[in-house]
Amino acid sequence: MIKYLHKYGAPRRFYAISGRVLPWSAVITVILFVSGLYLGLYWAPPDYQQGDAYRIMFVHVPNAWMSMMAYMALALFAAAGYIWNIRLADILAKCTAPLGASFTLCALVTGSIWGKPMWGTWWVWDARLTSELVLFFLYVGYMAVQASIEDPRRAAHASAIVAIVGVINVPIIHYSVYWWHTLHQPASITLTNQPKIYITMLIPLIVMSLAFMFFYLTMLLVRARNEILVREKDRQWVRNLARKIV
Amino acid sequence: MTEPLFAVRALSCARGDRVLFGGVSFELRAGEALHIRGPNGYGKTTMLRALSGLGRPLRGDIRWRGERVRDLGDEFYAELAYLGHLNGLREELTAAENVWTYARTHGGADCDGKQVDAALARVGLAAAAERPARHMSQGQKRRLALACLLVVNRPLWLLDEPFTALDVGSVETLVNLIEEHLREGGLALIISHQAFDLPGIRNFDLEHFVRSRR
Amino acid sequence: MTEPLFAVRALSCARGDRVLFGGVSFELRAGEALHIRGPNGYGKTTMLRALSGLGRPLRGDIRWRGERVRDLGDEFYAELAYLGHLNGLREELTAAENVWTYARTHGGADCDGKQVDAALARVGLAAAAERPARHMSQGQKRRLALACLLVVNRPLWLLDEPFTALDVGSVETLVNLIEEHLREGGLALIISHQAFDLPGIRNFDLEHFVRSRR
Amino acid sequence: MRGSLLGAMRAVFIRELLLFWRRRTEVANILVFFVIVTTLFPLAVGPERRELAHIAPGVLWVAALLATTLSLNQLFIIDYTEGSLDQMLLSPYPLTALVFAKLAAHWVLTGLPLALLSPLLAIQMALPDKAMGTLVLSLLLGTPILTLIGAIPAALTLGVRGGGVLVSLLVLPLYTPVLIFGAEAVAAAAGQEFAATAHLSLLAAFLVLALAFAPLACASALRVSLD
Amino acid sequence: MRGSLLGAMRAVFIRELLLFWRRRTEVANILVFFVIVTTLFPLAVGPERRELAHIAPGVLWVAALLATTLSLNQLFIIDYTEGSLDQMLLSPYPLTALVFAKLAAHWVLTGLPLALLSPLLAIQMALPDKAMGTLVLSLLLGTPILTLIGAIPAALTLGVRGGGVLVSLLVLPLYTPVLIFGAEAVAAAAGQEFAATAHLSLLAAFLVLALAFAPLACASALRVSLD
Ligand code: HEM
Ligand SMILES: Nc1ncnc2c1ncn2[C@@H]1O[C@H](COP(=O)(O)OP(=O)(O)OP(=O)(O)O)[C@@H](O)[C@H]1O
Ligand SMILES: Nc1ncnc2c1ncn2[C@@H]1O[C@H](COP(=O)(O)OP(=O)(O)OP(=O)(O)O)[C@@H](O)[C@H]1O
Ligand SMILES: [Mg+2]
Ligand SMILES: [Mg+2]
Repeated sequence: MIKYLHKYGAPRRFYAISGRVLPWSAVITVILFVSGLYLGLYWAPPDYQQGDAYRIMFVHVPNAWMSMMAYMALALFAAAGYIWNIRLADILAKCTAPLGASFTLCALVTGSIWGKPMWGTWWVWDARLTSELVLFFLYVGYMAVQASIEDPRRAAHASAIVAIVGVINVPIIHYSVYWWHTLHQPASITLTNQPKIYITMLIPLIVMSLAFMFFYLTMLLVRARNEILVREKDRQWVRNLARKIV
Repeated sequence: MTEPLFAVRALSCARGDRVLFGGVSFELRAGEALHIRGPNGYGKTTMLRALSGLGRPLRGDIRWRGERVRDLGDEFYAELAYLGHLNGLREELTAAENVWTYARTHGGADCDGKQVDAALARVGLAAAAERPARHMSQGQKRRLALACLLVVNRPLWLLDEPFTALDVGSVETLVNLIEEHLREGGLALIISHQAFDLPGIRNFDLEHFVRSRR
Repeated sequence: MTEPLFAVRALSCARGDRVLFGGVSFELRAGEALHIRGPNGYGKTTMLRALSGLGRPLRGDIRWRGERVRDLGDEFYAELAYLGHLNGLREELTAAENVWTYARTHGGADCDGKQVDAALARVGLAAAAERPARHMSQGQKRRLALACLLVVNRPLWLLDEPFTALDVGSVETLVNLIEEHLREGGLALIISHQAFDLPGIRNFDLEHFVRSRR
Repeated sequence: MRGSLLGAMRAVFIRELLLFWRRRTEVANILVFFVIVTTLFPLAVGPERRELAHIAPGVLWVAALLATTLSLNQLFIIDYTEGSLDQMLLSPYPLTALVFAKLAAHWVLTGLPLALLSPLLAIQMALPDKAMGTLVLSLLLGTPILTLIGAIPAALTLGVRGGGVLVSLLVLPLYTPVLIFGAEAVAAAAGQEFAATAHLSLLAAFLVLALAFAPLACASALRVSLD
Repeated sequence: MRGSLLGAMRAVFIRELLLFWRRRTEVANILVFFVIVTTLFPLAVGPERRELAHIAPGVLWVAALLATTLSLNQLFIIDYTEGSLDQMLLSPYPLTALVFAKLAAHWVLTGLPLALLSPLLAIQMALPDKAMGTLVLSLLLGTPILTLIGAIPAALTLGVRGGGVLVSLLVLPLYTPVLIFGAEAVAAAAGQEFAATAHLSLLAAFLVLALAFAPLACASALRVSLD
């Protein structure tokens, strides 16, 4: 199994395979985005309470979900890279971090934008919002470690430890923030009395979520391919490639 | 002829993304020493750190008593003493305290005050036992670091420019110490730009193995 | 006979509450050099720091062109270049940047890229101009520190163990550099345990002036 | 090798105590930092007693947390730049055990006095007397967690310039749960809305977890940093 | 000597900018530290908006102060341990001028971005919009004072191990007036009890004072430390 991983984990092989996958995933991403946006912005009816403002949900919720999924992916890649010394896993982890951080930032920003009309303020110290913010800090910490160590192997190992420690902590943080909120007197505004989701809203939501998932995949491949070329710039196969293009 | 105790085969090391040297092989038997030479920046320090286990070689096979040192792990550390560019002292501790903590954390549990004093006396610091390291001159600090080697009884010595900052008398003392160590069946790898006079030492010129020189 | 440029009379220095040496006197004329020798811990570094103005002597009179250096202040600094145990580099800056900032902050306003490159080439670091200092070996860093001396044109060189970590070729280069400096009317004070071959250099053994030896 | 693991751990512990004793002003400094931060708050926020009492648990805990974070920067850095850490890695004993001894000494010299000092500051902040016991207990349980978790980033950022701030950056999100439960426990004891025991036992559970995993992670981090 | 003083100051300034650019993550880290400290407070104190808004000026100012203090620890220490400070002292130009250039660069890279970032955090802490301008202005006036004053103890404690905490210890009392006037200015603007201008002009007066004396004191401190 590990041998298998090493074989297909060779950056050069990955570069070839991903080159074939990439156009497909890019096309699927575009199709999903177009149809998701159509369904969300035109097909779904306005909300009886919020009017059209609720439509930001179709961006906000997928981003919030992706922010957490990307962290799981980050930790898995990092652990694989650290334990089995797979270079490709290191690269995937490194490339996942900025994507995950962007999802998190988007969830925070869209949430805030939504929050202003809904709650009359940009920010409340709600459990969910707080843990999302802490998640953002974890991403930033991971990226800061990556950026401040130049030797790629050391950077990968060091940041992997950050990611693994973080993944143990994420559920702890999540529940502690939740408890913090509930054990205290309830805050004046909460997310719990959200409107029931109708099927007409659910379908665009699912399509948009799939769209963001494929967007993640596409961007991951693009970034990883780029990173591979940079790291292997002195290798013969990259030189050949460069010569072919020029 | 006895079995080689320390055997290195086809070792190559890298720094960043640049391969420094490759194909380094040698064997050391009990009582043998190697003087590692080569111009600045060719990778002597990198090699010694890789051999000690502090660094990680790019490729190659390092064996102690026939077993891979990566597999031996802590057991290998119990056989070697390393002196780097840095002295590894704590400035706030006195000379005696520095030597004592080194001994205890490196398995010299029977090390008592008398042994510490003896080691300090060997390097000419007998009078400075109670002086904090921060009040010592460069050469005195270097000697103190050498005293640490004497309290743990290790067959393999890895020394990175041990003569730095030593005065003429101390250089001689150190050469004598190494000679004695070899006579008792020890091994030594010594990086030094300065020539020194140790009968029977082999020279190893890293220059011949260099892959990229910058 | 010309007037002495640098004159030291009855200098004594202390560390903590201990007087290290006393009664040191010497004079240097243009083109002369002094090799300061002495066992570890006798106060060579302390003396050099006192002469440069970094340290403060206990007693004694230090004059440059006949005037007390304490009175000269910054003007004296404009005449000397000092190389200590430490290299005085910033690890994040490249070799060229290190030399350039040194030149600019020390009055070499006309120092441009060409001069920096020339200095680096003199010490054998031409190829490493764009490499950050943190990626250099010990010897390369030492050479970089020497390159800084070359971009400011100073008559008085104070060098504390300049040969540390230098390989055989670089030691020779440095000796040649000092020789050239002297030929051009410069002065040099050199602390070194290692012997080196510089015609006409005077030896100065600090041992004779020691007050307390520990 | 004739030594014993316990002997080596004891030696590390004694070494750290000695070092701290030589730099005893520094230990005092961490306490003084704690005192000053808690003192700044009344200055910055204004002196109304009721309000102060309300924010007291939070401020005391944040101050304790920042003081620990600050002291963590120094944990390995001198050993690293002077090469003692190289030697520690080359010890024949498991690095995890030696790291554990080092952290234990660190806590005894920072977290422990901090916890013992806290009631004095709490009085300043008008915290009700009945919450004092909980305050000390929560800090006794919480500060070792802070030390244990904080040591990991401190080890990771060794070769890195500007590591000090990076440590804070990495550490503070990880401290969130400890901070929440610590401060909540004190607030609960002060207000008696809920019993503080639930929070305290959660802190204890965290402590066990941190004791089990943090020294290991820290040792791995050290090996990575020195590679 | 054919160089010029301004040229030398420019070189020091450029050198610092270069160093910071090489360690740009560190600059970012100081900002993130600022962000995180302000985030810790709501976690520790609780989420009620009214209460948060009340303590917001104090918390923001304390966080800015701590972030500056942390970054000051690094100001001279690397130059010191690597010997560049020796060389700076041996420069033929007045040390005061070179120190001033160094401090200017430091402020441009820490205090300035910190002041500009502060409104974002103020929103989080529910500070009224009308106080935002005063917040930024007070930080623009206040952070250079923090840098200038903080540099003195940073220089004084160079030889002393564990200087980090000692710096904070020496600096915080000096910071007290700055903190009080800064936080009060923002609170005044938020509540419109008093005009903020009085406080702001006091801050400006402090700044002028600090500009006049701090670089000189700092240069003397450096000479003492290296003797
Ligand atoms: C800065 C502000 C906000 C942040 C950081 C934020 C964060 C999040 C996160 C992390 C999730 C995923 C939760 C999970 O699946 O466990 C989520 C879901 C969601 N958010 Fe937000 N949110 C914000 C503001 C808002 C606002 C203002 C609304 C609308 C009133 C809103 C409505 C929702 C809905 C409907 C979901 C999906 C519910 C679910 O999956 O259970 N959010 N948000
Ligand atoms: N941290 C580092 N990152 C990247 N490259 C480095 C690093 N340290 C050293 N190097 C490079 O690795 C090479 C070997 O360095 P090393 O210190 O092993 O040389 P050395 O043979 O010991 O030289 P010296 O005689 O000067 O001590 C050098 O060319 C140097 O440029
Ligand atoms: N910071 C200090 N405080 C007190 N005493 C010191 C300090 N530094 C050095 N000393 C003492 O001053 C004496 C002289 O030290 P110095 O560094 O000048 O010696 P040196 O002749 O340069 O020796 P070396 O050849 O080892 O470099 C030493 O005996 C040392 O113990
Ligand atoms: Mg070397
Ligand atoms: Mg000396």
